[in-house]
Amino acid sequence: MTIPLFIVSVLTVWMTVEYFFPFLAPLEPASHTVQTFATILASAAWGLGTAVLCIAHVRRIYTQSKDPFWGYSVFFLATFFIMFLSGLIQGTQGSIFLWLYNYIQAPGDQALYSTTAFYVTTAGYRVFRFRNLDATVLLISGMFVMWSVLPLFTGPFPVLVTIAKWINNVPSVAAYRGFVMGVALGIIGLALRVILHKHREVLA
Amino acid sequence: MAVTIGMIVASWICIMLYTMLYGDNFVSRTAEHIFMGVIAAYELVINLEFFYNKGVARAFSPGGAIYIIPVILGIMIYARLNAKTRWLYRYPMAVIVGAVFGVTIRTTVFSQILDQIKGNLPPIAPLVGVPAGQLINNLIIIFGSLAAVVFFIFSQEFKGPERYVHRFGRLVLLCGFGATYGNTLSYRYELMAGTFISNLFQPPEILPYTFGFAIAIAIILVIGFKTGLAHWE
Amino acid sequence: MTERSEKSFAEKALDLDHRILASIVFIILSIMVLVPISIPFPVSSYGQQYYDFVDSIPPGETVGFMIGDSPATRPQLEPSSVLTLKMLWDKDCKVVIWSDWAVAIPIVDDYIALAEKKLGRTMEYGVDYVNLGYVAGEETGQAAFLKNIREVVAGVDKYGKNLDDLPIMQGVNSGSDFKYGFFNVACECTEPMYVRQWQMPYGTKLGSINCAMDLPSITLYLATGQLAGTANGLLGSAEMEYLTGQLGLAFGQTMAVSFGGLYFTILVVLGNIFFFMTRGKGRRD
Amino acid sequence: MSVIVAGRSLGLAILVIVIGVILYYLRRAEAGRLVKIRRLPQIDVIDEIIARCVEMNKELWFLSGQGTMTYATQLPGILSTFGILAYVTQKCAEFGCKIHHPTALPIAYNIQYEIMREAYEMAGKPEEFDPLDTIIYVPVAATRPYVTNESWRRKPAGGILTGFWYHYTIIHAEALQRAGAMTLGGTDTVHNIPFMVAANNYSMIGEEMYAMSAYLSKDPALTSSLAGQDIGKYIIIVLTIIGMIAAAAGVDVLKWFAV
Repeated sequence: MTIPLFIVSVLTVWMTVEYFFPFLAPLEPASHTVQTFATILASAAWGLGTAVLCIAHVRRIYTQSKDPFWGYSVFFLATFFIMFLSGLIQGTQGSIFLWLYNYIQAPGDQALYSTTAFYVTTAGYRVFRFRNLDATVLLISGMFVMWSVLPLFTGPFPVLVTIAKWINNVPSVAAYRGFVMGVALGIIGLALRVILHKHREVLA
Repeated sequence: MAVTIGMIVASWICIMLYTMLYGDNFVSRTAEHIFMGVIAAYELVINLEFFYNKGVARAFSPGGAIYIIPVILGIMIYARLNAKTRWLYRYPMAVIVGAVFGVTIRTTVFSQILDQIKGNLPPIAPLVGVPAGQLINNLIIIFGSLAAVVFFIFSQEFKGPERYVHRFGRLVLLCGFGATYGNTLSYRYELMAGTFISNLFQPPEILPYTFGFAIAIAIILVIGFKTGLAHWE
Repeated sequence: MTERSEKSFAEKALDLDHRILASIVFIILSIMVLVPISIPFPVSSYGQQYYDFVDSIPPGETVGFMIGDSPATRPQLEPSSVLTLKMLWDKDCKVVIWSDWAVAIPIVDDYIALAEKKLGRTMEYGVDYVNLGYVAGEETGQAAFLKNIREVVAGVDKYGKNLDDLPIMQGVNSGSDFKYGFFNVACECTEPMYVRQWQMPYGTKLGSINCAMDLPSITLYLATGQLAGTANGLLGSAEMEYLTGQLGLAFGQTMAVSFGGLYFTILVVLGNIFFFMTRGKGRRD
Repeated sequence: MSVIVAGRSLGLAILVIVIGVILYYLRRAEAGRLVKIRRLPQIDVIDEIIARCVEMNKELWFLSGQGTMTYATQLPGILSTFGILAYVTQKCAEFGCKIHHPTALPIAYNIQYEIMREAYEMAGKPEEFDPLDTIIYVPVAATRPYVTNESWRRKPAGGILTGFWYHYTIIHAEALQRAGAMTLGGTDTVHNIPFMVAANNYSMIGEEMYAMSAYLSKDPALTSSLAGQDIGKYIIIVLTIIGMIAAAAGVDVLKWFAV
């Protein structure tokens, strides 16, 4: 555990410091090579989550009695392996691979994400209440901004564009500016905690 | 021909997924798992291709011997799947995490802190020699952003008059998030309209198949629910 | 909530089945998509600003273009991306394309084909544009890529051609070689990442093609000039179509979305009226 | 050749000051003097939710969002759930409230499992920790149907949503609300904060969630880094006000940033 944490600290400090001091410029090619390594590793790391997911589905099938929905995992694994094998055999320009992408993945992606529109609609009826001042401010400013991007409202009432432009350019800039500065400081704090080995769970 | 079949399949996948809105059922679950299987494999294949082309292939080409290091580290990531070899996984993760924090904080401090302070100062937000309306707007931006910063100060109790600053900060933040809310709402409907246009109703010659399938699914679901093979929620 | 034998009208209304609400959305949007109507609307300042930014790029410039679209967001971002490519190629600009997201890769080829169709001529690969393919690694990947393109992509493009053989890549090897850049991000909230890894170190003027929901989180970068323009979701696409005179996909969608928004507004108002009616009677906890 | 790249001195100064202050507070905290963090009102909300669950003899649901721990941008949100999870689990164990935590985080599952097991041990009731129900791993494709169905069936009286959230926010929050739960939601993904605020009874905005985690865990590193970041915020405020006054007096403030 100690050596990997040490690697994290060295890399973070090195890459941060080289940005500020010109005399460290000779080390720059080396640091760039490490960044390239990290890029290649990130692509490899993608498989880990997928592997965990597949194992979870295999386990669901294996222990059928505990989970009433194990049957669906068969569909998951079947399509997973069809897609995976077509990609491996034909490559990413292969006809089966692209067909599956265009006619299963793309519409699935669109349909799945667009269902949130229905959920938002029903939530609008049942949960979005003017409960208190906070929710009221949020809902009212939200409504004005929503109307401003819809031609049905801005056509007859061009003033909505002006109001929404003010909301977008004045209070929203102020809010996000404060928020972003806080978040940036938070990232610095997190990086420091990682450098100081206070967040061992990062590598757990 | 393959294209037309594809379009019909695409519209069917959409209909199957949309049935989830009418109660959770076997049709939508099947479609969801099929979709998740395809997307998981797709992302895996693309990333493996990147890993192979930029790592493995390069390591065995002339002058690229150094790239054997990320290849070995990349394989070590999968040691996490076994409890005994889990410790090996920490080395590649250390490189990923270290590099990410290194490249992030060095520029964050400029683009997310200093440039934002600059945004509160002239010439971007001048206070002298501007019309009254703009002066008020600039004052709102400056003091609003400072109040939002104050809202996120946690080591200080807000008991005296400064609690009004704190409260003002929260209202400014909520007004800003309200803008996100409004935009996100329209974005959700945009997603739906886009799905309808690109999958369900285009081109017109697939419409009979789309509606036919929708009716078939409706019948299957009703039979399923009536016979007790499936249940609403 | 206590069980009561008789419910007031408001309570009954609040218990309305969500399937009915969802069906109405479905019907409204279907009708509006099948029978599109259009209403003239004012162009927002963002649309004009973005158009002016693309218009201001000098002819012959080498431009970086990151396409990170996804199938879900494609209907809203496609028009602005394709029209931007067309405007760039109209001016004989050279476009270097890459993706930061795996799902965007087949979309890139479609965009290029669509832009060529709008343009009415075929662009020459390696001279007018180059596709460097997928760059993994999120922030690290983009930072490394923009610092030394050849090292990260192993000196080859998506199709395995050597970059040094392509005329467009002569003298282009880092973010600073692009004076102008565009990024198309599909709601991954990665705009700040491009601001800090591309605009900040290399001073590139960046235009953002993003979903509507990301607009408030980037207006602050527009205010400080860290971003030069934004094509804001579907509205941005519709405005680009309007400003370039190429009405199409986006324009038809905007009205459907409008009626969705109208329906939502009515529901929120009704929901709140019923909610306060029941609360006024003290029947809810 | 200058020692520091031109235009980057001020940034370096801010980095050094913030890091220095955090290190100072950390040293103090390790010597036993923990920095005081403001008590957030949402902590009472957690207690209220747990009390409600105990009273109604129903479960509390803890949802920790999505995301992967291999992405740095998603890390802060995921890490901040750990402190809150530990506190909530321990309180639930103490008061005899059943907690259910379906997690969709593949890599964090092991950590969360250990946190919950330890929390039950700390409360002195290790036998009540049910490894098959207190925390379960639900793969991403199965999360949505699982939460909507099971919450409707089991009718939890309370729900706590924290961590890194995507578009599932509204679906899960609404599912819990409809099941009759009182919910507290917090996230740091900007486009989902409004939905957390609008759809939940109580909410935590962005950094409030980190602060909550620090306050509840009493971890010296977390609290001192919060305190150090606060100094950074004071610097921002002071710099802005000085800059404003100087600019009004006719000084070219942009020169300061070009050092």
